[in-house]
Amino acid sequence: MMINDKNSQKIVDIIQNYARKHSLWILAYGTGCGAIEIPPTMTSRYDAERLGVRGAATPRQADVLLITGYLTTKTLKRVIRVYEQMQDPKYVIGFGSCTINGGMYWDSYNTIKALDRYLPVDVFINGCMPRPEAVLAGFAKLQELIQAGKADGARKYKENLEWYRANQKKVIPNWRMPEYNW
Amino acid sequence: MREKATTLYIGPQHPGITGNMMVRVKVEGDTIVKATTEVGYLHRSFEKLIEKRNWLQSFTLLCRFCVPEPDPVEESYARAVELLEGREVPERAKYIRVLVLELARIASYLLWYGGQSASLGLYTIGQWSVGDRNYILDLFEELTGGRVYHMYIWPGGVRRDLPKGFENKVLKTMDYLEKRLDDYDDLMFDNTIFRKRTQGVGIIDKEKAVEWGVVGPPLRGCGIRSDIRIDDPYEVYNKLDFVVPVEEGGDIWARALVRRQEIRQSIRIIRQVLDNIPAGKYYNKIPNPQKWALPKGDAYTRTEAVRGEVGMYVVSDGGTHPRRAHFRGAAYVHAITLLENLLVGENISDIAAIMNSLGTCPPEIER
Amino acid sequence: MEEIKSTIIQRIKTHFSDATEKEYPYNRVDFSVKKETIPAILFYLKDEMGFKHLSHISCIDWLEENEFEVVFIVWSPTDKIKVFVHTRVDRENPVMDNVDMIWRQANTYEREMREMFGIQFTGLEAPEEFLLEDWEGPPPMRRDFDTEAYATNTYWERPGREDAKDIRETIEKRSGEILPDFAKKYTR
Amino acid sequence: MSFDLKGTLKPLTALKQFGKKPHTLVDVPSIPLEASDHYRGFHYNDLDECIGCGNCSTICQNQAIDMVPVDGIEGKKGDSGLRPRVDHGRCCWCGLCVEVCPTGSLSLTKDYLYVSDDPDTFLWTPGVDNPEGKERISFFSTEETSLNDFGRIPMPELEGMDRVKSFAEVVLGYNEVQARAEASRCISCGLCTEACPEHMHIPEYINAIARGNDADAVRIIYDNNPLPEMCGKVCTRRCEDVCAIAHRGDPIAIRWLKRYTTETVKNADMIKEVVNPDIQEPNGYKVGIIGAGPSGLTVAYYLALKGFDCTIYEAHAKAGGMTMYGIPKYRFPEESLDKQIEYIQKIGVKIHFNTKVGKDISFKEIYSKYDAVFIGVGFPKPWTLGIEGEDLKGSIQAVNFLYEINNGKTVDIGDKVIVIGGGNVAIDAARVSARLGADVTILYRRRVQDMPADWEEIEGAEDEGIHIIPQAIPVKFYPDKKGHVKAVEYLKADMVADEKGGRPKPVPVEGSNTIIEATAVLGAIGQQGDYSFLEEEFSEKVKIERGRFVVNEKQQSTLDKLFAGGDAANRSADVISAIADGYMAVKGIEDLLVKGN
Amino acid sequence: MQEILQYTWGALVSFVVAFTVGITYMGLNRKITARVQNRIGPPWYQNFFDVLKLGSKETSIHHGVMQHMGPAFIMVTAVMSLLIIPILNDNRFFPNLNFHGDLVFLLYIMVFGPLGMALGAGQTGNPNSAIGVTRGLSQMVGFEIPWVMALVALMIQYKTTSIVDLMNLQAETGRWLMFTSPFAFLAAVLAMLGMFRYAPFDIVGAPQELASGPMSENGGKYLFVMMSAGSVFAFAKLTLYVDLFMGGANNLIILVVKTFILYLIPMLYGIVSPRYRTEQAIRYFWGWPSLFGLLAILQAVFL
Repeated sequence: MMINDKNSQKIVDIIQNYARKHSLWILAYGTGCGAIEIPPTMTSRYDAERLGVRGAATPRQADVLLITGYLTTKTLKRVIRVYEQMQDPKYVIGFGSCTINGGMYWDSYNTIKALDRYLPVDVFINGCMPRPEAVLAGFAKLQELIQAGKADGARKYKENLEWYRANQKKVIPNWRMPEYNW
Repeated sequence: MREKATTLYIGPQHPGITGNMMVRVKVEGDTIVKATTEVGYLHRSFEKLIEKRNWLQSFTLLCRFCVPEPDPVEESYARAVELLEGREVPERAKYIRVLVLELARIASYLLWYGGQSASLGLYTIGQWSVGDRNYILDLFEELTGGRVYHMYIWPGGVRRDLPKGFENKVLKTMDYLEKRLDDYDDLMFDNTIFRKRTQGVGIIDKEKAVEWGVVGPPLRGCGIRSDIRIDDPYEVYNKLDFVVPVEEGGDIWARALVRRQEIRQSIRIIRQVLDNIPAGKYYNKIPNPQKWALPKGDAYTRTEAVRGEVGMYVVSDGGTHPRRAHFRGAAYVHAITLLENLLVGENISDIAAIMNSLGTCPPEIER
Repeated sequence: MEEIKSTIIQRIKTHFSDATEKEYPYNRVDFSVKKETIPAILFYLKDEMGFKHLSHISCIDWLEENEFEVVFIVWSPTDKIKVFVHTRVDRENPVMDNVDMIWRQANTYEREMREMFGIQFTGLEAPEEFLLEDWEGPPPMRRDFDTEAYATNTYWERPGREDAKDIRETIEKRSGEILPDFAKKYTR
Repeated sequence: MSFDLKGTLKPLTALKQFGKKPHTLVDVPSIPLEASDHYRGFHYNDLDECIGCGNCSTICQNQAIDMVPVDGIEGKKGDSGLRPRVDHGRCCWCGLCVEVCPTGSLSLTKDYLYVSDDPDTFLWTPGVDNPEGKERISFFSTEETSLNDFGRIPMPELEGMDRVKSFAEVVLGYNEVQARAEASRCISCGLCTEACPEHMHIPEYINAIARGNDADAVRIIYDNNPLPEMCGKVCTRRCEDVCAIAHRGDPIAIRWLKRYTTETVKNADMIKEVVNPDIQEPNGYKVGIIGAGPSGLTVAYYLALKGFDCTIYEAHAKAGGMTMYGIPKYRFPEESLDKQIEYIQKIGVKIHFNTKVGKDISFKEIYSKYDAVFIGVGFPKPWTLGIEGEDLKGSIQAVNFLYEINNGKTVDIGDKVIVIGGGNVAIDAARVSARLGADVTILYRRRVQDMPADWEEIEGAEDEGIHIIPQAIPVKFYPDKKGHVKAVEYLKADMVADEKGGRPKPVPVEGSNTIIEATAVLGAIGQQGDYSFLEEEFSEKVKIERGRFVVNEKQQSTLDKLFAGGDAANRSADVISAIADGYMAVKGIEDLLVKGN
Repeated sequence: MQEILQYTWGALVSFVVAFTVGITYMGLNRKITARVQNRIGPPWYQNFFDVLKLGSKETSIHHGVMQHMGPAFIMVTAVMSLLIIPILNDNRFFPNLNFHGDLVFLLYIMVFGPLGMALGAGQTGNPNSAIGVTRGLSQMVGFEIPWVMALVALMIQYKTTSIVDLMNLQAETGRWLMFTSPFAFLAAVLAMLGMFRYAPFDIVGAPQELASGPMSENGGKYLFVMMSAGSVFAFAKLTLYVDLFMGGANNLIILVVKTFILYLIPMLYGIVSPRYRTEQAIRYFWGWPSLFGLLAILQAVFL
């Protein structure tokens, strides 16, 4: 078909990215305390739906995984499972200090410190909590990256699966999970 | 004929769950025969971390105990520390604390409005009430500098005085809210479907309620007038005039009605506080936090939060760091032993509604 | 209130010879008992004296004394009084009686104490794991468990903070101050 | 089959909201919402005001703040040269760092928006990365809200008019509660240690006091200061000048805390018991020390601990040097000095009293007898004014005056005393005179705030009814018939700013001559060294400049075996510098003898 | 030959129209809902982005053949219904496959989709899907009763089983069936609430209860197909209602206006309603709507 043509591919990419950019379905998974600023973001005052952001009930339908703050190892295990269930292209947004360098739980025995070690993160949002404005700015940044074709965390994950897996297994003591089935 | 039982996992990733926890239910048809709560997804071990923080540094952790309504935790800890040390709190600070607590109560109830109605599929209320909650958070932002995490109530008083013109802003917001509450009523409490979904669902036995550890609005929904603000008064609640609403029935509907009235009582309390707030000091300064040691002893303080009794057991070994700060939230009882009991015999459609009506808050359980 | 408090003390002391009390100026009465007495005294408080509401169960690790202290806090909705019941459990062999037949919700507290402190409750029926999953270390709330060391060893930390300097070190380097070893344990 | 008409229709009224204005903030996120006036957003640090004390870093429970060097900021005394850098992967914007910032340089701004795909870009140095933040400050600490304790616990003292009745010690000392409270004010930054010539472990011993661990405090202090009680009473405490708390409040009373600590050990035996020094086996080296002043005692004490055989030659009957004979007893009672000397002697230091080098024993003999020699003879000779009438009767050198008084003798000064000078000696002489019942006036060339004496001393003097006439330059003493001083004439002076940027100079005003009566005049404009005991063969080899021995950083003079310290070698002219010299000389002597370099 | 070409062309055009209008309606739904909820909401064309994005997603879920069949079934149902339902009064542009008895056929084919869905969802092994399907079928049993009653009433009253006949009848008399057979219309409209699965009848996918039910394992292209089919089907259903009760439409603009007015009913009711429980929903349909259906039949038989 004509998609084999390089230029056509480019055009298709632009159209696809444009659609993807304007339709970000976030998975309804409040992994941490950051989840408290998600309702305000999604409701009337800030109304993220303007940007095409909308909740999705299951990982299969979702495009964006919001890691709202710290992750305990127990949740991390579920998050990895959830992330692997999501369909490409998929994006991860790291929310607040905890995902960057441990935040205020830096010395807790049950929380990870740097999220990008275990999952590919496309956008980090600063704050503890990030305000809804910051969350929206995070979405805007993600949209920018998608349009530019730079939000390729999912590809990175596939390519470096071994490395990610090794890191994940290091903090999750008992790895009883099915292999990645994309 | 016994149907084959299926196991359903409600959570941790599930739109119907409040926060990050899991309820494993065994269902026969649509009826739940066994429910098990599984928690630990949010366990950060605050209490371990607090042992490494000094008395003041602990405060930053405390507000994360329960995110929707952090202030009662701060308040009970501050009060426990004051009890241990014998530190006086200025009268003005006590009034400001009540103001903050009641504002937090309203904010939390507004979130509950959204949660309870969304759990039944009525999203419009949530869009309104969570949106309106921002006006309260704006007040908090102005007062404390933070939208969600206030870290405002400190031992010895509050951190900053009321900003100029703050009283008027509060009153204006309260006027606005009162008008909005009527809109909520039209859509939610007058709604026949809402009523059908909530009446007779999730009934708590009045006889057993106290023994089971039911507290707060769920207990008052059983027809028992119990409120720590009255029973074990703290700050200046004994100087304020308000009513503790009680409803009979013990079902979701009764609990919703209790909350509906309480939010109005809170507005009433706030108006009284603003009328009666004395001038003067707002803060009895604590010593240099790095070297601030408390005398040996223990203290237990309780605060009435929207979910019910919030308790803080603080033990000092005479050092600069707490020996132990053990937090007790209402959800610790509500979401585990009570929920497991309540869910048996209910329809799976009602899990989310029942959880919301109990005010389940997983971070409070796991800490 | 003083009257009620003294009645409570009177009644408890006549029934439980090993109870020692401590009074507070506000609505609080403390009793310390042997751990064997715990179920009996709690039953008595709940059924005979109206302390229907179990407010809290807490545990403190007194590492120096090699003991755990378990505290039960009960509340009487009629008398508006809190009663604390303290007991001590040996840290080497922490075994206690289960009390979840008195209050069902005690089950949750006991599960947590079992997991976090390693206290065994005889006859406690509940899954082993409560908050933790696949935890292999010592019970984490024990004071001899160092959470910071564990976190540093287990979880990767973002680099870029190696040049972090304690200001004291900089000043010492510049001033030539040499801190004696014994003073280092008194660092700020 | 009932039908709830109201319940079906009432909810439909919600649809009226369709026509209302939406609550949505349309501009967000392209134009972020302005945060409130007290918002706790990103940090801003005023780099010039910041002193790099690191208190923000200490209070941060998240370890989010590092202290890092910043381009263009050099460290100096009272400024570590480091500035906070915030890890936004840790920070929770609680604002504790702002509340404890002693200078108030750190604040939080209204900015809160930062989004990036690179997690390594979340390290921010406030003030460097956001210089524009100054206009956006929203959360800051005032003296009212700050968590630092700015008020010093007042030191109990005798009442001004009670003091002059006797030579009782004016300062009463902290009791335990006061000391703990005062020690608790310390933020343990350690900036003081650099300012202290001896680099004492100030934060550590203050912390020990705050924790109620006085014995440890004594031990920490004795680690590098063998005369803490002396320092605790008369130290010039440069540490307090740079105290971080002093930027917005009273500095920590470091000197009084040291004094409190040393007072907890009542006598020499107790000191030995508490300090429990680790005395090493004798190593066979012998060291001779000239002068039992602070520097000499320090050298002797630490060398003795290291196993050296130390002998001190002291010209007077008691040890202590200027601290014994120059400082009046109401400031530094003899007992507390004796206690310390006794302890040093217990360690094994031998002191030959009343042995003046050059008279009773020659320097040459000492030099040949010992493996190393330390000179700590101080400045015994006063400077003279060089004006007419100075050699009159009743015109006394303040140093000599104090010596006599401290020796228990009496000096006839009459009832109207004029003291010339503005240093500690002048104030001491004035206050001693007041205690002898005289009406005292101090003449000083410059302004009161220029006086080199401690402000506490000046205040104390004023409390005791001593007049200070600043900007007064004496020009002539008038005699009475018996050749005794009768009056002093002085000129008023104007302060003229120094063009080179130095401190302003007093310039006499012509014709402003004033004459005041006096029964005695005490000159206290400084002292100088007296090295007449050095034989020619040594004085040729040893380099002495401006009356002081030239020494290297280990106090070694131009002669290998000869070390010098105290006033005879440094310009600071205070006890703590002398002790510091002694401490360094110990290292020098040890290096020379044991390590061989 | 010419006829076949024309039919194919017509089918294609009607699909495109149905798809566009259906998607736009859903976008408008979101917009209007947002405005009632005091917010601005997404632009009306938001759902085009969503569909396009879903179509562009890589799909790598394999739960078996039946999962592929599920969405296909729905799509086929939607297209079939669309082809049978006359879009405009005179079938000049949209020659449809209508025939005598198509009303009865429609009744069957509209059930066909959810059945296929059931098969597909069963294959995924997700218990939520299974429960969702059960619920869907139960609810269908609920609303099919008044719906069938309404149609039967029409058939009896006008003695025809052809949609075109009914449309022609209305065109001739100039009187819409919603006025001549009000009970049938009421029953049908109330059944339509269930058909559209908006609140209070969104029990199939109820996120808070079942995490989207049958759709929970379907993302990407599956959802793309389902969403497109849903919008086509929605348009088809609305057109059917317009054809049956509101006299059809002479041109597209009138059709769009009429269908949109009809669409407002489930939409607005959805905004202000919580969700029924399954048995409550069935009880609801077997209550008033069935009574209206019965009345409609009585009217048809006796008047």
